[in-house]
Amino acid sequence: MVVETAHPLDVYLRETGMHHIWCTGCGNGILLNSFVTALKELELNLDKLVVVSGIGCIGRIAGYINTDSFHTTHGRPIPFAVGVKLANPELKVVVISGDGDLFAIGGNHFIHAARRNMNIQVICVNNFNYGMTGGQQGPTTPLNVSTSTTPYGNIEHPFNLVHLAAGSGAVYVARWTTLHVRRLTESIKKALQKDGFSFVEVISQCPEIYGKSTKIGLPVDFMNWFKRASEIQHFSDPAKAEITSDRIPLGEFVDIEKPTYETLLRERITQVQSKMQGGT
Amino acid sequence: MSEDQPQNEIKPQAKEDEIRIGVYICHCGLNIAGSVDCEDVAKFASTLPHVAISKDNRYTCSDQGQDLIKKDIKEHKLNRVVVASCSPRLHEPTFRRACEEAGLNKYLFEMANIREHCSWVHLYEKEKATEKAKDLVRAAVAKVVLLDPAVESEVLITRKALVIGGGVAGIQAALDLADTGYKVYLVEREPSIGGRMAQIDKTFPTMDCSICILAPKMSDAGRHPNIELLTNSEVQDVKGYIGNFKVKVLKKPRFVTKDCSACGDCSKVCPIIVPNEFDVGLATRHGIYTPFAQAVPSTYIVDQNLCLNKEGIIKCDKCIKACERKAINFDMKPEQLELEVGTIIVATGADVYDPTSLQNYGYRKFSNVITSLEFERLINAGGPSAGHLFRPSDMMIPEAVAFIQCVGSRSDRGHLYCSNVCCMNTIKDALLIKEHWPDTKIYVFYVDIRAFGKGFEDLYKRARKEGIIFIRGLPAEISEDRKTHNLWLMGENTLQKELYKVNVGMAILSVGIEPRRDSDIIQRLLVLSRTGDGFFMEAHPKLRPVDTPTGGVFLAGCAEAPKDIKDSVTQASAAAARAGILMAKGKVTVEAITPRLLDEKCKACGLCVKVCPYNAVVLNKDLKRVDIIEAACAGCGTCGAECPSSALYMRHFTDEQIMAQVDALTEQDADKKIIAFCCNWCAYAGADFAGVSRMQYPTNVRIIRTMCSGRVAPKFVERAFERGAAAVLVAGCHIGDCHYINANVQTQKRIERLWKKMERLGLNKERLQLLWASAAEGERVASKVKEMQTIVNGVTPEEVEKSKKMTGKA
Amino acid sequence: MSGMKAVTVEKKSNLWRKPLDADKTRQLQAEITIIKDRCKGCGYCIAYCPKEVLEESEEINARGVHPPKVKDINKCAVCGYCTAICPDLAIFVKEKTEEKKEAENKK
Amino acid sequence: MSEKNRALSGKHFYSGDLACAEGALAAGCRFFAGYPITPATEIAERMARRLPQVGATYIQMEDEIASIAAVIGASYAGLKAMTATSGPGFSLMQENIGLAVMTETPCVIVDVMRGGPSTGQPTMAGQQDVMQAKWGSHGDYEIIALTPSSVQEAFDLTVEAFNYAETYRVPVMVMMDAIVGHMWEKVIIPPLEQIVIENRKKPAVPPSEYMPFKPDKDLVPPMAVFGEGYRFHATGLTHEEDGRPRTESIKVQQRLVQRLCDKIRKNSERIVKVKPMMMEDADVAVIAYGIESRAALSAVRKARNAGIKAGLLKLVTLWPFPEKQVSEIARNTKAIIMPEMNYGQMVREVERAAKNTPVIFLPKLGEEPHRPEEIFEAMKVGI
Repeated sequence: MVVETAHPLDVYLRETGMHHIWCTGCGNGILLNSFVTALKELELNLDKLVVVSGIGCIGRIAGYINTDSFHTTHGRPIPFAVGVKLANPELKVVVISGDGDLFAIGGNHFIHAARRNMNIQVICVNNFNYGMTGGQQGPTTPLNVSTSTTPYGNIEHPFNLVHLAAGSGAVYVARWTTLHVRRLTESIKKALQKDGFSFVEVISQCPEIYGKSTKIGLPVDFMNWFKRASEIQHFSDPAKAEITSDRIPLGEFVDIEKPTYETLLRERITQVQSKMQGGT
Repeated sequence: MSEDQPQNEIKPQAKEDEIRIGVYICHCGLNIAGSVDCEDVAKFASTLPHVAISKDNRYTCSDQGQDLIKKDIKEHKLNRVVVASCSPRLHEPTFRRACEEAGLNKYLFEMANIREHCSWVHLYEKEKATEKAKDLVRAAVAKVVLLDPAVESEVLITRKALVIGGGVAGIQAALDLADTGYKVYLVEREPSIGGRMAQIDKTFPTMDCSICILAPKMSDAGRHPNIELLTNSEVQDVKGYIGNFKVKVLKKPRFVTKDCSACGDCSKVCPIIVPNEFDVGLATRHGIYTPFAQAVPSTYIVDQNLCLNKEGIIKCDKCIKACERKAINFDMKPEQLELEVGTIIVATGADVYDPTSLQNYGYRKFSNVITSLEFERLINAGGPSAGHLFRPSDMMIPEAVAFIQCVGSRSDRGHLYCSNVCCMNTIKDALLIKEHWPDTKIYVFYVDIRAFGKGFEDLYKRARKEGIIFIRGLPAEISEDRKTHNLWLMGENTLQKELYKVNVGMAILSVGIEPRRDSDIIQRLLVLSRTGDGFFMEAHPKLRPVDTPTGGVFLAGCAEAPKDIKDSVTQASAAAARAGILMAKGKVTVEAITPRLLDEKCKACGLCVKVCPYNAVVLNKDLKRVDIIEAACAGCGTCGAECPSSALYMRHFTDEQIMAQVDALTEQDADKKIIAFCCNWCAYAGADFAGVSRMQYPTNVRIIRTMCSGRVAPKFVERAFERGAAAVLVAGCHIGDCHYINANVQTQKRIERLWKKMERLGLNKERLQLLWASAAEGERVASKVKEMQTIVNGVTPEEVEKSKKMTGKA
Repeated sequence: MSGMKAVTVEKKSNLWRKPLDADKTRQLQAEITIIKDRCKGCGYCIAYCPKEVLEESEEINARGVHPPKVKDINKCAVCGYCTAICPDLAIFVKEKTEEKKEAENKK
Repeated sequence: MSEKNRALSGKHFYSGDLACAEGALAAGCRFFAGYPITPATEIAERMARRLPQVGATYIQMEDEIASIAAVIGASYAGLKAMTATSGPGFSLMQENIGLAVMTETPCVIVDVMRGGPSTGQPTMAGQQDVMQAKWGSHGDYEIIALTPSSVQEAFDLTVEAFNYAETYRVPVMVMMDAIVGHMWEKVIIPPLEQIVIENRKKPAVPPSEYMPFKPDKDLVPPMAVFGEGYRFHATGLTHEEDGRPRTESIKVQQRLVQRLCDKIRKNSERIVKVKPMMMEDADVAVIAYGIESRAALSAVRKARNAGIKAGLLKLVTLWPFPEKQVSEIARNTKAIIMPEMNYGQMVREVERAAKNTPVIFLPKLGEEPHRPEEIFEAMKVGI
């Protein structure tokens, strides 16, 4: 058996991660690359990091990264992560999942975790459709796009995720495409260092499924679309950040400070306990 | 702008019931009285309509003379005054003041120039001169009747200045203004201020280190609370007028924020390596860099064209990672700044002549042929060779070097003018070599050595004493020894009258200075004019050397002409002073010779808008008329001349007034006369100069003064012919020298149209002459009149009759 | 300085001379590693290399695609974008260590 | 201080819900995630007040799905965690209960049973979720379900539930009918040191050798906790002992599912709890659980007074089902009476175990439990 050359980032991956299941040119791989690069550059203590994922192609990522990790049921990575974080505030808890998992079946959990300003990081890989089940319409599928479940064209208005996140109370919101991988890595680093609910949307390509149904074409054509349509404008109005075929607004949209659920909870607990001490 | 119109002004003048004119004929000692019978003229004047009193006295400009006028105004209730004496260019202000002191509006005064234009040029024809004097007085009286009182309007000046160009001139101008207390925007296209002077090693004649004396000034400019430094920025648009300019500046992103500590760590890791412009390509720099050690601002900059990070995609993040202060930001976007300033100083500097085209010198062909600018970097201790005079081919210090003067200057191969600094620069450079490597053999090949400035000659003498060999006669050709890469210079020593063939290790081409290749942009934005050489033109070569024809805009440094550091700095301070005066006043008064719109007549055809050199007339579509921006208007009157429906009332030079002058001058034996329209700045002044120089010419010419030849409407010329004038002369500044930028171009067009018309009507078009004469060209005026005399003689009564019906028949 | 090749200085229109320090400037020597059998052949590294260092190779890897190969290593600026954009962590670029350079120069 | 507060040792007058909450605290529960629902709300309310006092976390989630998910998360982060709900919420939890089973997550789910189906009778009692407790989620699995019949049991069995969960790495349900939940009685909370507490097995090997789903002889794998450096992966997918997903392997699926079931079945001896009363010489037996067992007991006494040899088998664990105990009783009695507050659920298990012994089923829907007379009448028939 030939020993494969090691990639400098291999140490951050489980063996499965080095040979992931994702298709040729899938943006998930770039996000994986970007995420572990961020871990490397931040020199985070991997023993204190938990990666939680949901269902879908990207759901596999938890299994690929060499940290404590949990692959939950469809739509539930966020409440699971909330449990982990509240149980052990020392841990950094990152949710990495897809647009369908986080915003269709899991939408309710997302907005409430953001509202509570749970101190977790959520990374959403948005590929505009359900890839693993064969390219069905999802909460981010653009109008009129035909998918296997919208054969006559999508008649649903898609979510503008950064707007949703900002509106729900996230303290850090950023959006990048996989082409902007270096900026993505920087945003992930920022999110990881941020206290409170941070959200990073990764506009990602699904060449095998979405690429074919939309006739965008080869992986590189996807990248060219990102390049053509991208508009970097930091702290612009998230409400105006809808994605269209010729405009993908990118950048940081929100970066604010706000006490986290965890902090307030600990405050209450100490108050309660000191009161009791006084009382007893 | 109609709101500027003073309310107390009646327009057009509602005539008082009784006009009472006082006429004063001055003897000017014998200057006038010598060849004009002044009493006779005075007597004649008294017969003219509305003349209340008419007097002659020895010196009307004397205090007694002025007191007399004031006394008369009060006692005789004069409401108009005419003085017949010297040129209005000399004493009009004097007499206007006198009138004002007596409570008469100064615009109700008129002069008849019976000295420069009469007595002095007709010394030996007293009778005819007297007749001419009478005519001129009659014309003056005719005009004065129609004059309107006027109040000069005022324009407020924004107390902020824009300096374009951050070379030593720009820096100096900015510092002077800032120290005076004015806010200054200093706009520089390059990443750092400093300009050419920062590149130079030593300065002549004092031989002190250029950057050492410049750097403190640069940082002063950088630190000055009143100076806003806008580097890496370009002026994109200028709107407005004196005191009220609105300037758009594009501030291009540096991609490095103010947090930069200029540590240079980013540069070290940058994979992009290119030749450094500052070192004229003799050294390298990185894609993220600072142009030179003393740069201001010291903040580094990313070379947008070469950096790997384009279209917002960060591909290379080496510098970002290397920067501890997180000062690198690829999200910076270009900024459009809108500045409001009252004055502008143009200090855009100059380019250096590129000798590549002079193939006989082999620049770019032979590596050891370098330019004087390359030499400056080589000899500079901070330069790529750390001050060692390495020759490019082998990095050896040459035993013999040659300087070749006037490369690109004083020659049809390049520029005709002298670049002013090269001689001294070469002498300085030669001495520098001697200083470090005394045994070096140094030749200087020259045409003339021009060591005119303070301390220059001494330096030149020193150079000769040091054994530098000066040979008159530029080499015809330079050839290279393939093996040694030494150079052979061949040419003729024009003093010894013998051929020379000199062998040197390195040849330095003393290249000239040329106008910025993109001067036209600034020229267009600020409506400036340029000389034939292409440098910006001053308002007056002697008396307003740093002003431009555009009010509120001034010149400094090599933008105006090649000059050395000292002159640049001097001129910069002068420009700053001129701008400072305006801003200190806080307002300017505009001579009441600007047009007023007769709305009812205006058809909003827009012809005037097209011809106005100052964009001071703008079409107002809503109100179906044009608006006149008084402050931008210089009063040339070409708009009035263009207006087909006489809707523009050119104050103090109205159609009626000029017509009245024409009529008056053609009242008697018109068929013998030449009616001349002369522009105030060149032709009229030229005629004055002819007078001062006592040039004699025929007496039958009658000169009418307009501010610009562009004011001369075809109908004035036609009126003259209708009145039976034998010939008409229209005279103005040379094309390109127009005091009103290019108004005289319109003159030319109008005259050509008239010529065509005359041809159509079968008139001898020679009877209408067009003359370009500068203030210094009295001779041209005189000889023109002589030349026209023969034409006048040739004009037959029939022709005169024919031309009397000139109008209408078109 | 043996074996030190002149750094590639990009031309600037009016500046024609070879800078005097061109040979002394610290030069980057890149070392690109391609883990062929990880490559799924998306072509990002080839298409988006700012210096066009890579091209598709002839050979077919375990996954049945043509992995990239180095076209001109001297062009490489070691910006590492190929490393960052690769979805399969199949390529990475490093700056050659001084030791490695020495070793090569000895040969 | 928080430790001292954990068990409010002494005599109290509590409702079942309160006792349940106190039991959880005494057992070392440090995390509660829930969502208000009648008749379980009082548990949440008690936890919201009590957990902060012991320095632990109460959070009200956006729904029951989130609640159970958070509980699983908290458990993986090392805390004893629980949620409490009623039928509708219990239904919502089923998918993640499956996840808890698959990922072998120690956790406690209290279902205070009301009348269903659907929204049904929020304020009325029922025993209609007892089958759902076992079969509610998809796939083959085993869980543990306990059912209290008194406020004291509400306390004791909740403690027990945590101990089972920790011991067997399995979700444990406390199936408490609304009557017990809302009923107020005396409860004695023993001194903390007298309360038996079980904790999950920690791995004995270093992280490099740790296999998160490799069982010991008792078929239960030691459990590492997030943040301890074991860096392991857990997934709802069929997985290897090292946690790696293996969705295509028959062998792995068989081995995994069998073990998940067997770790309960093979340990049922130790898990199952029943309370026989007056069974020694009984001809007729009443089998009941929860509040029904109390009606049954008075019925049995009534029968004895009437000379009928009756006895009661009270079920404490519903799941695993006390098969052995029931069939033994069946062998020694003529008839078995089975009252339930549903339309026939646990009775099916009883019948299965009773083999040929007749089982008289007494269903009850929509109101209070059986009156002793009703059961007494049935016994007469049974003889």
